[in-house]
Amino acid sequence: MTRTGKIVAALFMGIIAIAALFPSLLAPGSPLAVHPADAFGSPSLQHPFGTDESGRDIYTRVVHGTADSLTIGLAATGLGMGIAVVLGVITAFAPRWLDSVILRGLEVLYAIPTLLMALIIIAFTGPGTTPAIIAVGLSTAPGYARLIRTHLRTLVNSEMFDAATVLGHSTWLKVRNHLIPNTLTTLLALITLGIGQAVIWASALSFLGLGTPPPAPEWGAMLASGRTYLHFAWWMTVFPGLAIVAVAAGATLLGRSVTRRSA
Amino acid sequence: GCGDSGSTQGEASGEPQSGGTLIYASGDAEPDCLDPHYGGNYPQGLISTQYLETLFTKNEDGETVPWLAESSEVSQDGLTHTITLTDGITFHDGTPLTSEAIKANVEHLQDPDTASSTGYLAVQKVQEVEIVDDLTADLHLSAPDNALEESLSMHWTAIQSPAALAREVQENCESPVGTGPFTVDSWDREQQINLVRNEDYVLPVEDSERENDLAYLDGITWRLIPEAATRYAALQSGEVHVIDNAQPDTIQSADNANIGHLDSPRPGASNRIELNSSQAPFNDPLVREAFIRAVDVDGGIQALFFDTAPCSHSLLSSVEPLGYSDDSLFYRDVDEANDLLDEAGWTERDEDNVRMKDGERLELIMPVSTNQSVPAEQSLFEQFQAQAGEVGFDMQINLLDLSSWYAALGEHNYNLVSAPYTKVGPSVLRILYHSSSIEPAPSGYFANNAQVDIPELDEILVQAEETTDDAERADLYEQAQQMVLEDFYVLPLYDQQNHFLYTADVQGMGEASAIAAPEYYNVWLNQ
Amino acid sequence: MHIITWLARRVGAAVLLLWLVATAIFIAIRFIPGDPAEAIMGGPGSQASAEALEAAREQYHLNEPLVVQYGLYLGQLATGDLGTSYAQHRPVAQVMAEMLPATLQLTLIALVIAWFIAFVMAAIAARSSKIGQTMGTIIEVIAAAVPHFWLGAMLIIIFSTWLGWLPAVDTGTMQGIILPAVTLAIPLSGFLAQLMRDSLLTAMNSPFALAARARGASEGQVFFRHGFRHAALPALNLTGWAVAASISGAVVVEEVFARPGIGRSLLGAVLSRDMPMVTGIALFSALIYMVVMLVVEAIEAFINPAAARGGDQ
Amino acid sequence: MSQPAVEIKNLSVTFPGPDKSVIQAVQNVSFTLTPGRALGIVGESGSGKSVTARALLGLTGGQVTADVVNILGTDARHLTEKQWREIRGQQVAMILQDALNSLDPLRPIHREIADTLPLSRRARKQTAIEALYRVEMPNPTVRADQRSPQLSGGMRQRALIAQAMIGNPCVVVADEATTALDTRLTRLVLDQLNDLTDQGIALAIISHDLAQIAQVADEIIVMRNGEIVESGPTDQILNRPSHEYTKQLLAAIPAGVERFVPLTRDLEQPETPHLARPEPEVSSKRSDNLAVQVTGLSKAFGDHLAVNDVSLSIPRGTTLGLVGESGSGKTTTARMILGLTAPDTGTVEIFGEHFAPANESERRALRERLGAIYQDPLASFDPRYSVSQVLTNALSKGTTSRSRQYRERAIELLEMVELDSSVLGRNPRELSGGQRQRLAIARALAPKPDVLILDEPVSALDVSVQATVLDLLDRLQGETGASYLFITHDLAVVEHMSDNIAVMTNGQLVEMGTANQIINDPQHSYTQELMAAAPEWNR
Ligand SMILES: Nc1ncnc2c1ncn2[C@@H]1O[C@H](COP(=O)(O)OP(=O)(O)OP(=O)(O)O)[C@@H](O)[C@H]1O
Ligand SMILES: Nc1ncnc2c1ncn2[C@@H]1O[C@H](COP(=O)(O)OP(=O)(O)OP(=O)(O)O)[C@@H](O)[C@H]1O
Ligand SMILES: [Mg+2]
Ligand SMILES: [Mg+2]
Repeated sequence: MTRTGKIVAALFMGIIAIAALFPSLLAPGSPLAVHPADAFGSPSLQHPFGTDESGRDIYTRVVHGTADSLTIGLAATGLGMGIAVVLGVITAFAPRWLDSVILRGLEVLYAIPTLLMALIIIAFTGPGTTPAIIAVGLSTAPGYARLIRTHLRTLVNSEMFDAATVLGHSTWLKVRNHLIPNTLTTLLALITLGIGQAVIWASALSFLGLGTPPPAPEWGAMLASGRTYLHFAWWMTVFPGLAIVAVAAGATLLGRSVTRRSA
Repeated sequence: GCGDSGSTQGEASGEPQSGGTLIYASGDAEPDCLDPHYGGNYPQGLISTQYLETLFTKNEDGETVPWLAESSEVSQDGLTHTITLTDGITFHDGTPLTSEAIKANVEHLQDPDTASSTGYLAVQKVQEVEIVDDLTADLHLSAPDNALEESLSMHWTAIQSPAALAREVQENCESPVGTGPFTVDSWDREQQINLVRNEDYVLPVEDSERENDLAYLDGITWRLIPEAATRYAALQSGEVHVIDNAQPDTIQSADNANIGHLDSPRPGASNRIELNSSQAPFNDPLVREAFIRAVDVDGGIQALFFDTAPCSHSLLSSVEPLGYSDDSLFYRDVDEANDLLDEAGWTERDEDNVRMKDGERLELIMPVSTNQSVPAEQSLFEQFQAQAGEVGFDMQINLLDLSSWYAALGEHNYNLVSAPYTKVGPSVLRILYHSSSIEPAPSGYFANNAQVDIPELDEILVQAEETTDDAERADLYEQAQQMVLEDFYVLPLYDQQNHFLYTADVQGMGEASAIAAPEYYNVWLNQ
Repeated sequence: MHIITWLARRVGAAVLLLWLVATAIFIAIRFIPGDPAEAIMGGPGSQASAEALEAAREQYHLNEPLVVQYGLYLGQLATGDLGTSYAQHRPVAQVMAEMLPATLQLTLIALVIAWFIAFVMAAIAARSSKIGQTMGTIIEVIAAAVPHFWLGAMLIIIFSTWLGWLPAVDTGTMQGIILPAVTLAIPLSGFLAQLMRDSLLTAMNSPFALAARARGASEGQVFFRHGFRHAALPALNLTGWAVAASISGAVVVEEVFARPGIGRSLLGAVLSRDMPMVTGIALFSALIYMVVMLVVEAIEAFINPAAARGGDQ
Repeated sequence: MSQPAVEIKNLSVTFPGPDKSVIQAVQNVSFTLTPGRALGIVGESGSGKSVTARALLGLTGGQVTADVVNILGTDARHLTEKQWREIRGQQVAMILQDALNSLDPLRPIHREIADTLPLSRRARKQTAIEALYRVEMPNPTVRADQRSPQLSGGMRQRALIAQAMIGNPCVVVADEATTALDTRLTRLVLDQLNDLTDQGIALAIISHDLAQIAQVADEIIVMRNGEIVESGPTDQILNRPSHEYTKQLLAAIPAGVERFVPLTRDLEQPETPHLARPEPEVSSKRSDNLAVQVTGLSKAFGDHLAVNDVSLSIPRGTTLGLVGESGSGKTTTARMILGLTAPDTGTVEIFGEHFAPANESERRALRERLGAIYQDPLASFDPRYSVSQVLTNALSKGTTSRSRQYRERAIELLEMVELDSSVLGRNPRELSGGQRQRLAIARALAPKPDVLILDEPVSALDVSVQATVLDLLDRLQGETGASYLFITHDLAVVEHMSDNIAVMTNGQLVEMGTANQIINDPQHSYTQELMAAAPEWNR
């Protein structure tokens, strides 16, 4: 990436961080305050992203929604990654038979498409924010677990590990010195790459009416309500959608640069 | 103030042409069953209007008139209705329409296996159907029911071939057999229901303008396009001819786009929020009134519905002649709302600024059925949520699918609910506000969601239904409505919206059945 | 390895996998809250009578011990019987037979489009300047970051409402499938292009590409004879995943474009807790996944027979 | 002398470097290629040999300037891409440096060989098979349909030669055509290159190994840092080198150099002192005199027996050279000795103590006495570690990698391997190949091991760097008295480094004896074949 590219990326991530942590700095208003009289205002100086059907300021809602959407993405990725790490470590170090049992199991889960699995999980839990997190987390776990397992296997069979063995280092030392740190960068990359996708999946669930319910300013939910007025108030759909794209793309770029650096 | 409804009725231009298949795009959930006896919701009514016919119907003046019936007579005591059928009508399966069919249909509705809810309530008082001759039947009632003919004008009680009704429930659901101008040809699940013209159709009444009795259209493709925006896009690009559940914003812009609009408000109850008076906090009329004072109904409706839905201050639809409206009861006044809540003892506040009383928070739960509530309405509820919050209510909206929504109501786990109810005539008031309606019907549904339980009201409602004097009937219903409105059991919103948009080549739109479902018998395509 | 033994082994593995999926789903369904009989009768709202519930239990063998139920269930599956939908009261297999062609058509067309877009994007990016490459990366990443439902809505408004070029809903003509397929394809193409471009670049800078140039091959020849194959391999490897992802996407796309298909059936089934339907669709997509993996392996073996025989020795 | 086929005068090639700098890869290089004669280009890695060669095909990818670039009568300084394509393959052909990767692994080799010929599909394949036949590819009709991963290194190299020859070029450039090959294959390829000159082709042959070049080239130019330092007839360069650098290159060749004679010696001094020969202290316990004793080791991968009943021993303080063709099981044997691969049968003893098969925890005490060095040291370093962290980690027995406590010891280790302490802060990736190998050796020395297992430690290095590493190993053995197991496929290296030599083929140890015995009097037929293929190198 070029120098300016990096600056732009850093600036962008900074804005997202502020939006997530201190939304009021960027948008002082309340994301929930309704003003029926101002409904369906097109973008203007006062409302840069326009207003929605209840006269709420979309800019304010998009900014305040960052935390909601990111939290869901983070929590889901964290959950998926947590499960994946446990499974990945077990399969990487377990005896062959256990490895192949878990591997088969993972393949089973992998064979079921992500959203399908999320929907099945929601069939159990019912809709809502937490179920959406669980659903996205669980359904992304098998993919991560496979990646982590391969990664760990490669590390364990690497010449780096052999060299440490020859130097007489115990298994724990090898794990501490080489395995964990080298896996962390990979995990970090996976997590940043995963958050973007998790945000998309979670918003897809909200969009289908199975995730975060309105009036919370979650982006997927905003999109779902905006789409009703697509022909009349395009701004209600365009801006939350752009926010999702921006965050998902930003996270992916970040993840890629992490991968590049560690490679 | 509320705006007026703007409705551009289609005007036929030129001579009607035969031919062409009309493509209809419905935003409703796909019916489980095409036989409207089963369950009995509005989407079933909408589609079955095309292939089933009722004994009675409503004319342009809102009067109930015979349709498949040629005439009817009520005994002096009001306990026997004698119905005579029009001669020469056959079902799609070729069997003739006889009085046997009336008996079979009423029994079908009353059979618990049919799982009827709407139709079941409509014929609740019919004890026995006695066949007098081929075309005449006597309906013996347990109590007088001056709404029976209105009830029998609804498609949930439409007459189907007895032979067809004898089949398996599932089979009847897929291919109901009636007498209407179209027949059900096939059903591609989740995609469309194909209706074709009934080539043997006999119009039960005289119509001098028609050369023959057949519909102009070759058929109707009843497509399912749940997404409002997609549906409208399809209409705009001419891929479909008619859409239902038109969104307010699209109705408003339809005029410029050379698109016709049919506003056909449903009869029966208005769309309203019912306040569950059986449990705290709405067992206190002060709190009910406070809620009504807190929310801005007019402003919200105006913004969200673009003047396509006039505000209602009545329990009944504006198409019901006996509806009673009281504008003085419904207005927003936040100060008054606060005073009322103070007076009711909800004086403390917690850290979220929610009012408290004796350690209880002022919480309101509102289950909303995503299947029955259009997005604009959900937005309206969201606004109420924010506005009620300002005076110290903690109002939670739970978006639920239909079955969970029924379950929530069944468990009495709600303080507010909006449950549409369509029925022809003011007798809907007994279904909605008589204390016996707190008991669930066999299908599990109970209609008195406000849980109004006033013996005096019960008496008035029963009397109103049994009287044979029209003036008395009107007076009794007005009293009943006043009682419910003045005690703030209900927050009326607007008529049950029923908007249709259609492309310029659709001619002859405008006729509707008693339940306000558009009819396509006289519709033709200008190709 | 002999082709027959290869096929036998793969099919054996696939059957094993299907059995595992089926078992997992069977176990999962026992954990679902609520009474399955009630779901059969139309959910808790239906307030079905005790007799009706009992009849439903009888009909669906819900009274048998778990082991027996499991046996019955596997037996049914083995004969291709996926059970009866709770909500539609029709055989699940029949429902799927109706829905599957539409979804497969959508997915396959989308896959082809995605491959095409990805390849063109990768080819342009791989051959352009540094700035061009950065732009390429950004376009790919953005394409991969676009949610289907939003993209679908945007495409409808642009191509259907504003320009009026393409229908918003399926009209039964090929035109009707363009927007849904493109909606499904674009995010996928973003992923594929990222993958393809890396291997395309590696291949175009590899010694064998240099060797080809040294023997007089033109850039175009190098590109098609070497670059393309090497770029296709990793993307091909991902096809199993891509098909699975397309089915995920189909849930949303079918909803947005009002297309019938298993995605929309699934959504309906989940909303109405129609477990046999959910089971059937899950099993079916697992089956599709495995068939695709089999085909992919065969194609890979065709492109790269050495790898299929167990890598370089 | 006949008309030159190629004439180059003052060729310079530059590449854009980081931060707008310029890399001067080749500077003022002039030479001519004559039909029927071979020009050798030698020089260390990065000296610009390959770039010079690629300039003959217009494929440098950099900025080229020259006074004269005359290729078969064409002034090639301002050719368009299209005109270049007519030269490539038809008039000037090139055998690329990286033989293992110069054939597309996804395409059958007959396509790779003949796809630019303007013939029908069938005719192209037929021509390709004929070309393969001419380069003595075994079973050419079958091989033609295979892809490069199915071919051995030697076969790939021959396929590349066939590819170069198929357009009947007048000029052939062979860039490191033998580097990846073992002795026998090297011989074969060199013979085939010799055939080319006999056919009247003008040949340029590039290598960092003067010994190989000498067998083919009529003239030699020596390059360093992109410039020619010396040029002349082969005989003159080999026997009367005038430039110091050429002399160093010559000296670096281990062939025929006695044990413990440094390869990096100063040629001006006629008598270079031998390095100190270690005095193996003889222990009273007999078994203790054997640093390593291996009995009956076997290992199968699937149904392939990679190592079959190998027994060998390394007396204390000596070096055992292990040679054998690729895939003969050398590495597998070494890994079993190191306890990294569990043997199917057999035992390993280190200084008389049981080492394998055993639990890792049981043998950890013995680990200190055993070290290992591989062909690719980079893969054995943690990518996140700096040089200092690599060493600290080894010194602290893995307990830490950052403590400053070990800094002094680390610098000591670096000094032992003749590395400057300034590299401490760098990442091994930023070191040159020779430096990396030194770092690997330094790390292996951290626990002061008595036995070092060296698996092809110099195969990836060019001759001059190889010389410094070999000298370093010799010196360390003198200082520490360590025993080496030295695995290589290069006979010259093994001869120079070993006291004893073991020969492996097909997983079996076929012969073991003193270096002298094996080289001068091989008994086993495979060893004899191996020795016969070795290039004679007389100085
Ligand atoms: N495409 C390129 N871009 C930048 N620098 C290059 C490029 N190609 C070669 N160089 C540089 O030019 C110099 C000469 O490289 P060249 O490949 O000719 O060396 P060589 O003598 O062939 O070495 P070796 O023996 O390792 O093959 C090196 O410093 C190398 O880094
Ligand atoms: N982990 C493994 N799994 C399967 N086969 C293996 C494995 N390691 C080595 N082999 C096989 O065992 C045989 C011996 O391999 P080994 O690496 O020991 O040979 P080598 O003599 O070191 O060859 P080279 O000179 O190419 O390094 C080869 O045929 C190789 O393919
Ligand atoms: Mg080179
Ligand atoms: Mg080896």
